Amino acid sequence: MRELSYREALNEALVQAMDADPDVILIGEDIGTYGGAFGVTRGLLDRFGTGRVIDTPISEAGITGACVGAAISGLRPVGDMQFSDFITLGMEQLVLQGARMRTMFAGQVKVPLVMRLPGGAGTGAAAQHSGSYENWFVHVPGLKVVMPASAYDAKGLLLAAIDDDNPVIFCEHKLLYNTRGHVPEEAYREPLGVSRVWRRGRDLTLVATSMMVALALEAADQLAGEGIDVEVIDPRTLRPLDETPIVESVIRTGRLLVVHEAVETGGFGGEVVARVVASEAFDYLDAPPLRLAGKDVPVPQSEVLEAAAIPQFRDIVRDARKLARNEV
Amino acid sequence: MRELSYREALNEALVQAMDADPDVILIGEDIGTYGGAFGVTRGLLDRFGTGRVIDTPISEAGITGACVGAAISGLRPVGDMQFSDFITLGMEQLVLQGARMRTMFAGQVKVPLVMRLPGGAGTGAAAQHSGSYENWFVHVPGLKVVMPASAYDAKGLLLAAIDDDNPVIFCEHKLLYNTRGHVPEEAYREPLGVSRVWRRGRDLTLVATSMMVALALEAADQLAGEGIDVEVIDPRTLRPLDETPIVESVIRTGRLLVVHEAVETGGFGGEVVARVVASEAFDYLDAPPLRLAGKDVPVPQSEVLEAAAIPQFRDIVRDARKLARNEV
Amino acid sequence: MQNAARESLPQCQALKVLGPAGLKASLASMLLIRAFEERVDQLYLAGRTRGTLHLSIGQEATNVGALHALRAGDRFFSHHRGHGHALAWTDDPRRAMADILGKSGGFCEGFGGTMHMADVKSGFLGGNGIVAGGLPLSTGVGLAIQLRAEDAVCLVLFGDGAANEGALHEALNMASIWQLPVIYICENNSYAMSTPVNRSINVETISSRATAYGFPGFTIDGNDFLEVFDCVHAAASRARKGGGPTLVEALTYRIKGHSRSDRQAYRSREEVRRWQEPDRDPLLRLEATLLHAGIVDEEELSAMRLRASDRVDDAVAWAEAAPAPDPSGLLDHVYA
Amino acid sequence: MQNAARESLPQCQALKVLGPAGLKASLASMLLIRAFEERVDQLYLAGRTRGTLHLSIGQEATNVGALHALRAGDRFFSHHRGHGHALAWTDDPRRAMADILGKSGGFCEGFGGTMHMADVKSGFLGGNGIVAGGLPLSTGVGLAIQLRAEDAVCLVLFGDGAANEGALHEALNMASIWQLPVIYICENNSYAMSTPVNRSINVETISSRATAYGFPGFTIDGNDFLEVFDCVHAAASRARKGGGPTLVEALTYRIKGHSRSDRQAYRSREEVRRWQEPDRDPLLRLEATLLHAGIVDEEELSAMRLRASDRVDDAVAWAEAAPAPDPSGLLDHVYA
Ligand SMILES: Cc1ncc(C[n+]2csc(CCOP(=O)(O)OP(=O)(O)O)c2C)c(N)n1
Ligand SMILES: Cc1ncc(C[n+]2csc(CCOP(=O)(O)OP(=O)(O)O)c2C)c(N)n1
Ligand SMILES: [Mg+2]
Ligand SMILES: [Mg+2]
Repeated sequence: MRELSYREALNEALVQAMDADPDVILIGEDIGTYGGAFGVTRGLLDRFGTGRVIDTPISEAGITGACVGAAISGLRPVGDMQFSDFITLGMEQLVLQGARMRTMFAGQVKVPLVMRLPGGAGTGAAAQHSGSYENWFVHVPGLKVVMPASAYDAKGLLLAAIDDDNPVIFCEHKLLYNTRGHVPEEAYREPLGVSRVWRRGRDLTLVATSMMVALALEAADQLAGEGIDVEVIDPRTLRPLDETPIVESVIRTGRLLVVHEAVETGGFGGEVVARVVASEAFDYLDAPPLRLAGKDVPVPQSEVLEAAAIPQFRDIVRDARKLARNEV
Repeated sequence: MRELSYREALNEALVQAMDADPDVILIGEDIGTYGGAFGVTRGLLDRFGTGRVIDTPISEAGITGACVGAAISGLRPVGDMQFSDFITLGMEQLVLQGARMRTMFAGQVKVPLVMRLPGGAGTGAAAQHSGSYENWFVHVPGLKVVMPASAYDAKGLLLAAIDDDNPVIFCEHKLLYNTRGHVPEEAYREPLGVSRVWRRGRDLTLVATSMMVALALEAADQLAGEGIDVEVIDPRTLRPLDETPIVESVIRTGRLLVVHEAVETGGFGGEVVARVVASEAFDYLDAPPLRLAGKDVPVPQSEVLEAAAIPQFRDIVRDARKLARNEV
Repeated sequence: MQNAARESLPQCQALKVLGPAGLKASLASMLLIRAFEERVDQLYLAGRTRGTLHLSIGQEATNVGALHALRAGDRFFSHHRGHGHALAWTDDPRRAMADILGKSGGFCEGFGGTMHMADVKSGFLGGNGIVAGGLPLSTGVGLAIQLRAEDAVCLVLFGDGAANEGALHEALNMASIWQLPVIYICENNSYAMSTPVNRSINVETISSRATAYGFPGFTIDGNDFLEVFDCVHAAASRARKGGGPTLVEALTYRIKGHSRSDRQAYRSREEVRRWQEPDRDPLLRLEATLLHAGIVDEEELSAMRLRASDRVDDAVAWAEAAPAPDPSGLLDHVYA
Repeated sequence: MQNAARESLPQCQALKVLGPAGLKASLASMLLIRAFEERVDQLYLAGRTRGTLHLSIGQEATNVGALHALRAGDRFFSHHRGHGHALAWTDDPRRAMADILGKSGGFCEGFGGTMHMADVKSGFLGGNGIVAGGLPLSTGVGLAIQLRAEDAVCLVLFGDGAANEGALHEALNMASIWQLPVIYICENNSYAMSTPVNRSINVETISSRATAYGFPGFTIDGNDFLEVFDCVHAAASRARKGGGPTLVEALTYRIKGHSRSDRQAYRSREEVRRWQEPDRDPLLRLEATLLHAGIVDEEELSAMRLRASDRVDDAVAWAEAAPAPDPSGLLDHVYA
């Protein structure tokens, strides 16, 4: 089985999408010669030229607007925000224009764009280069939000996101770029709006996103050794959220732990918990549904502080164990 | 008892804060001669002059940055975003600078600013002038988020927000400006981080914010006639959230309904539900905790569509009744 | 500002391009806008509109001059004060009125209202509630036109106040380095809400900003239809040939208050009156020019005025008869 | 660029203001920055740093020239490439090194790291991870200085790439209409990451943008300490007298890669080498000038170089001995 890194998988998805459809173009800072801040667009300038791999000035509102404008003109732009944090400069174009235009104009336009947001902490990049903003976008009707946790999903979901006729926020994680996994050569799609059940289990449902999926799976392994059988589900698409497998799982396990890196307060975990407790799973709950998430602090730079701010493997094990043992 | 409108209450708070402290200044578009888009700053230019009531060009990032820069210089700026939606242009300065600077610099600065966001739908202002973004800010450590629902709270909370040494997002609602209520003359403070229990009840806990508080109280009146006794709680400060009264209430009622105008998905309701179910109230829940919120659509302009998008009195009555009668 | 064009009509590009019939159509469009906006103002005062309203009265020469200088296949973005643009482009007062009254059958079916009319198929890419919101969008449209080597341009309209948004800077710079076929029209109507233009910028002209990006900028008499048309037409021709962007600052005046809530404490009635005199009012000026050139006579003019008012009557009747939007379609357009 | 200053030192404001001792201190600061940055580069290569790194090597004349032209009470904002600014202002390599190594005892105690050093009490209002992020902030500081009628200025440094952010436009416009005491220093080091400046702007100079806002802009040799000092000093004097803002574009060059991940495919080694020659390297140029003027001799220079390197050794040893931040303090600074 062929293995690729998450970075290479994304790169291959872009190549295949661009090969197949001349309307797919890339817009962003340093995506040409430099190959993107994280190397995702390496080689694309040589292959597709400056007409389709468009290096921009440092103008994030301009980049976002260029993507929206190109999208309503029939192109399928893939924007590169370099770091997720910089979308704070493009929120107006993304949210007030890109996400709303179709409704405001009663369906006269489609806005098929993908905005790639390399996010997350763990690299010592400090408070302005480590953000996880996915729940802001989950809160915006008109957007879709995708967050792949593996090389396989990175490729399949990116291809599906580019196919989609709506603005899709594509949340990558910096620490995942070097992770490797099986990635088929063909241009397969993983449909948006379908959760992935990574592992079946009877005792506890662990919903995790992005970087937290691998840690959750490791935690599940360790807990299996302690006789605790953990089911791990990755929504992959946060909006629209495929909640059915989560609800079904909680009906079986009676216990829910949601883990994400973004800070807890006001985060996506609240959405998952609220949906589950409002569902038929409510009657099956054996313990309070819990969240484990980033501490409520801007991400610090140094290693010890950063690690203390972000959920770690041992934190997941601890919380899952407690929950499974009714110690909460 | 003296009555003022919510608008007048805010205006009086600004006057009293500015009278008491020369460091309090106002920065925003058309806040001088025009008196602010909603009349909140009327008369302040005449009273305090152009040095303290600073009309700006249409430059929301500039306004936000000016507030942050002034705040770290020892002033206490109160920014006016004219419409909440325009903060999408100032997110970088607000979130990446204003909210994080203190932590990044290990406590070397204080950032005592208030950003007033007139928000909400109901006036036919359409998708770019009707937004409720409070949960974005709830998701940002370093910010506080305040959302007054009455004239009394508008004044007391604004004075407390101006006193606060942190950046405070102050969410006003356009439809509340003309609502009237008792407002004492003295410069009283309502502390941030304290929920208000508007009404006691045994059967159901209704948590509501902003415009929804008045509707919730009306609904409670109506339901009282049907023998359903509703407790109505307004968090007033969404971050930090004073959850204790909510948890205690749910322990008594066993039922929770959270109502807000912002769209449901990814919204503040999820946070409230997640906190309650993670608390000791979990064991007392007699029914699934529910949310009632804005529909997942950009706010439409015309009356019928807009009304269909935003929770109405009858929706609150319906959902609360169902919940109280175990019909969910 | 004098009516220089009056004497020089024969030299005008407008006459060559539009011909006498076209010029009359442009005047008819301006008359329609004026009549439409005056009616909308009355409807507002009668409590029959909802939400905000920004009227184009006084700016008709820029509205029509800029848009009639385009041709089929071109695109444009309007802004919050966009009724005039919608009418100049679509000549469809019924649909515009339906939008304003929140009815079905308009451009945006009750979703958008006054600020969000759009007729995308025809190239009208919509109004905007966000000051300068169309500027970054036009970069993307310009890019698309360029990448597909289309023989088209994208025009974007914005106000003097919008010129102070960061979006302007980013858009103008990108258009310049990529030589995009975009035409920027700043409708400098002397105020942004209550802020006079000289309190928000510290230079003589907004058009001079173009030079900071390396492309041409012009300040013109925005109440002179012919001057607006010629300037925009020339900019469009240049852009079609790969000559890149142009910034046009059209000096004009907003006769009505900024929006519903405006008490107009920031200006004098006298100032407003001066802009309504025959040497400044854009309608009176184009009428005089066309009369002088023998392209219309007084009788025809009266008929045209009557027709504008009739069409507005019809539009109101039509829109009032139109059904309200059906709330069951609330979620129909959120996703494609 | 030639070493014009070498001959004209006697006329320089720098000599008058700083005196010979001050000039030596400035040279010492530049030597310290160079030695410090070279050591940081080695530490990075040895895997002893974490996160990104942006080195100031080649830009020392601008770093020191701009900041030594300020005085106590003034404030400034640095940016992502800010080690040089931190050292020029605080002369405290220990704390800077502690920040870079993620230790306690630095400016930001393990919270900020390389991009977020700050020493607020002294007027150093911090680095910034966001390109152009300091520009809007400087408006607020300028306002505060003006409202309190303080005898101070605010200086904000940014790169050539930052000049294309909308934030620049809004900040420069607001400073101009309010005549704020703010000095904008664009360190034009020829590239923004991989983007050469002529691919991101379509005009000759970035300083020309100032004219679009109505205040002076200058393009100067940013590798000539004396020219930088004099220009910034004059701008500061003007600002103190209520003369408003100034934009200074200092032409310089980034000798090292943009950051850790840079393969530098966008430029030739030859180009880099040319900027290291004696007629361009900012250290060699100031050394030559001071030697020529008899302000230092070779022996003293050697001692100064040694001292710079010793201080860096000391800083590394000190920072390495410092404790890691205590995670129990994680939430200490979120709220005041
Ligand atoms: C980003 C943003 N800021 C502020 C507003 C509120 N607003 C609407 S129109 C307007 C004035 C616009 O002035 P100008 O650009 O000159 O256009 P005019 O109204 O004069 O036609 C303002 C401040 C807005 N809609 N969007
Ligand atoms: C808003 C924002 N966009 C992009 C980046 C990523 N980035 C960091 S430095 C840099 C280049 C900056 O170029 P310039 O302003 O010329 O400064 P230099 O690095 O050359 O000193 C970029 C693109 C960022 N930090 N912030
Ligand atoms: Mg205007
Ligand atoms: Mg640079």
